[in-house]
Amino acid sequence: MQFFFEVLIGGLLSGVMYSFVALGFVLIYKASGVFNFAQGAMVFAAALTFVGFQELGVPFWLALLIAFGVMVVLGILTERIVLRPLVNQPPITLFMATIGLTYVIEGLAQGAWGANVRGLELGIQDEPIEWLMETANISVSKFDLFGAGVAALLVTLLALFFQYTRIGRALRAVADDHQAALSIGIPLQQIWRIVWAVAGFVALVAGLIWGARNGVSFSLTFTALKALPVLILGGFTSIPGAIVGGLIIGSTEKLAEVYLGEYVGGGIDSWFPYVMALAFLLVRPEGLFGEKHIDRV
Amino acid sequence: MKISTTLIAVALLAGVVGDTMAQANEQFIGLPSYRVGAYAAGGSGIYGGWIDYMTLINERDGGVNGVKLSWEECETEYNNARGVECYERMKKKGSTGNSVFQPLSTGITYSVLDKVAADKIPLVTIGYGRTDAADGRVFPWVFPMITTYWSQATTMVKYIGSKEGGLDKLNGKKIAYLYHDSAYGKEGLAVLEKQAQKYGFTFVPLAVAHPGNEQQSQWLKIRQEKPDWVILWGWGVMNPTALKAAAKTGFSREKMVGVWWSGAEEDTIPAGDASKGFTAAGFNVAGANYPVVKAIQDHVYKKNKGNMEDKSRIGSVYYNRGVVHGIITVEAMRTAQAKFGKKPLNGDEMRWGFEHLHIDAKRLKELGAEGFMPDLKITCNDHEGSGKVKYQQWDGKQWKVVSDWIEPDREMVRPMIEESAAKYAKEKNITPRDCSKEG
Amino acid sequence: MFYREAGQFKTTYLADQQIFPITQDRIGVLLILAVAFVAVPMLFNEYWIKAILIPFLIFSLAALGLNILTGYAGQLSLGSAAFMAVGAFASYNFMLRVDGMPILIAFVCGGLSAAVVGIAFGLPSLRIKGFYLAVATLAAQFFIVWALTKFGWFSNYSSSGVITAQEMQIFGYKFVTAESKYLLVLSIVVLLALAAKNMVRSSIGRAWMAVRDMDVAAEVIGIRIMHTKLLAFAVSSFYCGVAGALYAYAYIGTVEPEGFNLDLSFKILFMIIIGGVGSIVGAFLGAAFIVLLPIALDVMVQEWLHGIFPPSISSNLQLVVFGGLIIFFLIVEPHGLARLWQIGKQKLRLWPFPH
Amino acid sequence: MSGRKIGEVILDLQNISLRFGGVKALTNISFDVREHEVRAIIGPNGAGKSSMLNVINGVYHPQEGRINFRGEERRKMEPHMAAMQGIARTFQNIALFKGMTVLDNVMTGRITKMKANFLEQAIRIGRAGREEVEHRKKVEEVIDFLEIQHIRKTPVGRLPYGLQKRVELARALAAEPSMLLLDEPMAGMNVEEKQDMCRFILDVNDQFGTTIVLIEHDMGVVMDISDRVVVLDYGKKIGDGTPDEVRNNQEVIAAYLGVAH
Repeated sequence: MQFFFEVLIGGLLSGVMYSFVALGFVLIYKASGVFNFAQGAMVFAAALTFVGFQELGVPFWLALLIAFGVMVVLGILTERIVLRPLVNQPPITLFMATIGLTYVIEGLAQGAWGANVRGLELGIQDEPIEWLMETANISVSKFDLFGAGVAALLVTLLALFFQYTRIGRALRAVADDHQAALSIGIPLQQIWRIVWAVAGFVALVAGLIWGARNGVSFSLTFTALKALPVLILGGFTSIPGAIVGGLIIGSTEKLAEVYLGEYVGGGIDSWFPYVMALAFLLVRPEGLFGEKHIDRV
Repeated sequence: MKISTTLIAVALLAGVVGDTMAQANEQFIGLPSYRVGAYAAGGSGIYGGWIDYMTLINERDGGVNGVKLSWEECETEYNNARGVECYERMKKKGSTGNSVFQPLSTGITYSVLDKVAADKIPLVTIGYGRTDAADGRVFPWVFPMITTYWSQATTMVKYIGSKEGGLDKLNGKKIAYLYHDSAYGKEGLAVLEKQAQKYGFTFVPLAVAHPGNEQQSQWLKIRQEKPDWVILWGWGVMNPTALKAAAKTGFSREKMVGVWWSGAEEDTIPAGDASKGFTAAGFNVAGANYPVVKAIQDHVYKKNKGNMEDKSRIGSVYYNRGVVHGIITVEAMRTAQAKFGKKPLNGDEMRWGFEHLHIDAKRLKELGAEGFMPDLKITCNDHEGSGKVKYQQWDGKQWKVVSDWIEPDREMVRPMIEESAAKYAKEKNITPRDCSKEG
Repeated sequence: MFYREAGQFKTTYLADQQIFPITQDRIGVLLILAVAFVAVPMLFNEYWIKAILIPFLIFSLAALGLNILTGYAGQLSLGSAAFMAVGAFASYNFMLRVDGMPILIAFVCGGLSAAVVGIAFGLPSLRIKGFYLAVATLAAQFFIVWALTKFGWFSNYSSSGVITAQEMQIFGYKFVTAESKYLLVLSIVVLLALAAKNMVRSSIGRAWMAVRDMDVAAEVIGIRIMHTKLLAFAVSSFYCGVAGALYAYAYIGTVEPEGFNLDLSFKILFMIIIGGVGSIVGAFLGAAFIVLLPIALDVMVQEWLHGIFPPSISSNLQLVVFGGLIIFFLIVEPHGLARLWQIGKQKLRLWPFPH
Repeated sequence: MSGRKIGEVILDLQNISLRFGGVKALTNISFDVREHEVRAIIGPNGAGKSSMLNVINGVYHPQEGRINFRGEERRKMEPHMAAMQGIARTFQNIALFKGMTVLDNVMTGRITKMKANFLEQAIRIGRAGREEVEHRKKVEEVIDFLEIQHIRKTPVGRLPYGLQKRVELARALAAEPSMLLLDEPMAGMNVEEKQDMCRFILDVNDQFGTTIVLIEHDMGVVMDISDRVVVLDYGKKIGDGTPDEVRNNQEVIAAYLGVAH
C-alpha cells in the first residue's frame, strides 16, 4: 500500500510538470483557436536562452528577464509574421504553420547557442524529503514539490489575471466569441500578441523547471508530447482542465507502468496516456470540463 | 514563386550531382553528418573531431603518403531517408567515388546495408549499428568496429564483478537493466540474460519509453526491487534524467554503470551533482592531454582551421570518439595503400584496408593514442577487431579513467553473433564467404 | 490558346464523366506517364532514381492515402507513418511465413493489414472530431511503433528488432536494379492513384466529401456516417500500408520501427497541406516539394555557404529556412500547390489573351 | 391544386416530448401528415419547429411519444434510415457541401440508391460506371426541373444565397422522396425568388405527388400553398387545421399572428 501511495504521489507530481506545458497550449488555443505545436520548441528556446545568458555571466534575475523579453519578442513576431496573414484560414493550416514555426525556433535556438547540452541549477535539491522518508518510507522529492508549488502559483496568477485585469476580461471575451469581441472594440491583434507573450512566459517557467530536472537539451521540445494527452483529457480551452488533466495523466501513467507494464514488457508510457485519454473521450466526448455540444441543424 | 524555387533547386541538384569535382590526388570521404535536432550534440562533437583529425593529417603530414584527404558534409538530420539521399549523393563524388560511409546512426546503417555491397563501399559503424555484422563472412562490407553492444554488455558484467571482488561474487546479486525502449536499447537484453544465467545474478529489465524524460515509475520499481547495480542503457535526455532520478530515489551513482552512449559530458553535465560517481563504458576516453589531441591543437587550431566552434569541447568524449573515427579511417587507408599503391583508393580497395587493419600497441603509441583507444585487429572473419572497453567515472567535473581495457566474453558473444548472422544469411540467401580463401 | 475546353461539347454523360474530360488533360497525363515510364529510366542517373524519384513516389502514395482521409473525408490524422510501418512489417511477415507468397500479393496483404489497424484506430472518429481526433491518432502512432518494437514476432525475433526486406521477384524476374525498382513502384503508384481518382469522383468520394463538409446533413441524406468514415480510414491506411511496404522493399531495404516516427507522419501531413488538401495531384506536388526542398537546401548550403558559416550554423540555417518557407507558403497559397496548378491551367486557357 | 388527391395519414406523431438536459424543446405534441398533402408548421422563433422536423427524420430522439410512419411504429433510428424510408429534407441554415460542385451535391442525393461497392468504384468497371451514368440522368432531370443547368459545375460555396437554397432543394429531390421536409425554404429571399420557390414546391407536390412538410415564416406563402397548418408556440401545439381555421383561431392570433407580424 505504501508503494501504491508512493507511485501515486510521484505520478501526481509528474502530472504537474505536464500541466505546465499544457497550460501554454491552452492559453493560445483559447484566445486564437490555434493549436500551437511550437509550444514545445518555445519551452526549449526559453530555457536555452536563459542558460545561454547565464553562461555569459549574466546574473540569474537579469537572465530571466532577458529570456522573458526574448519570448515576448518571439510572440509578437509570431503574431505579426505568421498569424496575422493566416487569419481566417482553416485550423489545420494554422496548425501546420506552427509546425513550420517549430523548425524555425529550433533552428534559431540551436544555431545561436550551439548543440551543447547544459545543466540548469535553480538551487533546489532534487532529493527526497527526509522526514517523509523516515516516518512513512515514502520518497517525495523536494524539487517536485517545489515544481508543484510554482504550478499552483502560476495558475493562481493566471486566474487572477483573467479575472481582474481589463486585458484578461478581453481575453475571455475573445475566447467566447471572436466576432463579439471585435464588435465591442477589442483589438484582436493586441490580444493575440499578449496571449503569445503570456504563453512565452509559461514556456519559460516550464523550461526552467523541466530544464532543472533533466538538463537543457533539445529533448525539452519533447515535453510537448507529454502535454498532448493532457489536452485531450482536460479540453483545449480549459485551464482547470490542463491542471486536473495533468494530474490524472501523470498518476495513471505511473500506476499503469508499475502495475500493468510488467505484463507487456514495460515502456508503455509512450502511448498509455493517449489511449487513456482516448478511452475517456469515447465515454465523454466533451472532455473533462467541456460543455456538451449539440449539433444544431 | 514556389515553382521557380523548386526549379532552381532541381537545376542545382542536377548540376551538383553531375559534376564529379574530381581532384586528381585526393581521397574523398563523404560525411553524412547531423548538426541539428535532438542528435546534434553527438553529431557536432564526433564529426568535429573526425574532421579535425583529417585536417591534422593534411596539415602536418601533407596527407596520407602524399594523398590528401578531402571530404564533404551532407546533413542527414539523423533521418533515414535523408541518410539514403546523402549516401547516393556522395557515392560518385571524388576521383574514386566515396570510399567509406559512416553515418553514426543505426537507422541509416540499416537503410544502406543492402546498398553498400552492390556499390562496393565499406560501411563502418564504430560502436553502433548491426551487431551481427561482426561476422565478416556474412557481411563483407560492414565493419562494426572496435566493439559491439554485446561485447560491451559482457564487459559491464566483468566490471561489476571486479567491483564486487570477483565474478563469482555476482551469484545472488541483482542487476537492473534500465534501457531505452527501442531496437538500440533491446540490444543488451539477450546477452545480459545469458550472463545472468552464467554468473547467477538476478536480471531485472526495465524499459523506458522514448525520449525518456520521465522515469518516475521505473525508479520507483528500482526502489522496490533494490538491485545491487543498475546498468543504464540510455540515450540523450534519458541519461541525465536517470541520474537525477537515481539521486531522488537515493540510489548510489557509484553503483550505476552506463553504456557508451550514456557516458559523455552531455549526459552528466545536465544532471549536475547527481552525476558524481557515475561510471560509463567507452571505447575511447576523454581528455585533451593525449598527444594526438595536442597535435590537433598545435597543427589545426593554431592555424585556425579547427572545426569546433566551442573549443572547450575538444577532448570531450564525443570529440575524441570522432578522432578515433579519423584514426581508423586513415589507418585503413594506409593499410590499403600498402597493397594498392599510394594513390586515391576506391571503396573496394578501402574495404581491403579495413579488413586487414591492424593497429597494435606500437602503432597506437606512434599515433599518440596510447590508452586513448584499444588496439585492434580486423580479419575476414572478425569485423569487430577488439571488443575492449574502458570504464570512466564522472568526478563532478570530468571523466576519469577507472579501469584498464576490459576484454569481452568472446566465448559467449561470438557464437551469438554467428547464429544471428547465419539467420540473416538464410533469410537473404547469402552464402557466407570462406575466409580461408580470402587474400 | 492550346489549352481550352471551348468547342469540346460532351454529348453523353459518359463522355462528361470520363476521368479527364478535357482532351488536353488527357494528352498531358499520357505525356507525363510516357515520360515517367520511358524517358526517366533512360535519362536519369542512379542517384536521381534511387535517392529522389523512388522516395518521391512512395511518399506521394502515402500522401495520397492521407489526403483521402484528411482532404476528402475531413478526418485529421497524425499517424500515417505508423500505418506505413504496419504495411511494411505485415508484408515482411506474409513473405516470411507463407511459402511462395508472390510479392505483389504480399504488398496487398500489407495494405489490408494496415487497413484493419486503420479501422480500429478510426473508431474514435465516430465520437470525436478535429484536433481531439488528431491527438487521438497519436495513440496509433505511438502504440504501433511500441508494439512492433516490443513483440519480437513481428521482426521474426531479429536481435535488433529490424526487418530486412526479402528479394522482390515477379514471375522469376528479380527486381535488383534501381530502374526496375523504380518502374515497379511507379506502376503501383499510378494504378493506386487512378483508383483514388476513380473513388473520389464516384459516390463513395462524394460521401466522403459530404461527411467532411457537413456531417449532420450527410447523415440526413442517407449517408451512413460510420461506414463512410471507417471506409476512409481503411482506404487511407491501405494506401499508407502499401507505401510502407514499398518503403521497405523498394527503397530502404532494412527497416526499424523507429524509422516510422512522428516526424515522418508530420512530413506526410505537410505534403498534403503544401500540395493541396483534397487533391490527387496535390499529393504528388506536395511530396515533390517536401522531398526536394531539404535536399536542395543542403546542396545550396554545401555549395554556396561552405566555409562562410561554421557547419552547425549552416545546418541550422537549413532548418530555419525550411520552416520559414513552409510558413511563407501557407500564407501565400493556403490552398496548396494544386491551386497554383489550377491557376496555371486557367491562365493557359486564356493565353495569349490576358482576359 | 389539380390532379392530386390527398390520401391516408402516413405519418402520425403522438404525444411527442423532447428535452435537452433540462430544457424542454417540445411538449406533448401530436399531429399527423397525410399522403400528398402540403403540411405547414408555423410558430414564432424558438417555438420548436426545427426540432419537430429533426424528430421526424431521426436527428433527435424524443424522450416520450410515438411515431408511426406508413403504418409502422418507429423505433429509435439513425437519420440515414429516414432517408432510406424516403424522407428527404432541406435545412434552415443551408447545409450544402460547400467544397463540392452543384452537380456533386445533387448527386449525393442519390446515394441511397447507388449499389456499387467501393472496389467497383475504384476500378470503375461494370456496375459502377453504368450507375454513374444512370443516376446522372435522374440528377440532370432534377437540375432541369429546378432550372439550375447553368451552374452545374460551380462549387456551391460561390453561389448566391437564393441559388444555394434551390440547390439544396435539388439535392433533396434527387432522392425521389415520398416525403419532403422543408425548413424555411424561402427565408432571406426576395419576392421574385420566393415566387419561383413556391412554384417549385407546388410543382413537386403536384407532379411527383410528394408529401411536403414545410416550415415557413411568410404567412402569405403558408396560407397560399398549404393544405393544413399546425401552430407551435414554446414547444406546445396551439393550433391545427386548414389555413382558414388557423387564421381564425384566437389562441394563434394572440400568440403569433398578432405579435410577430
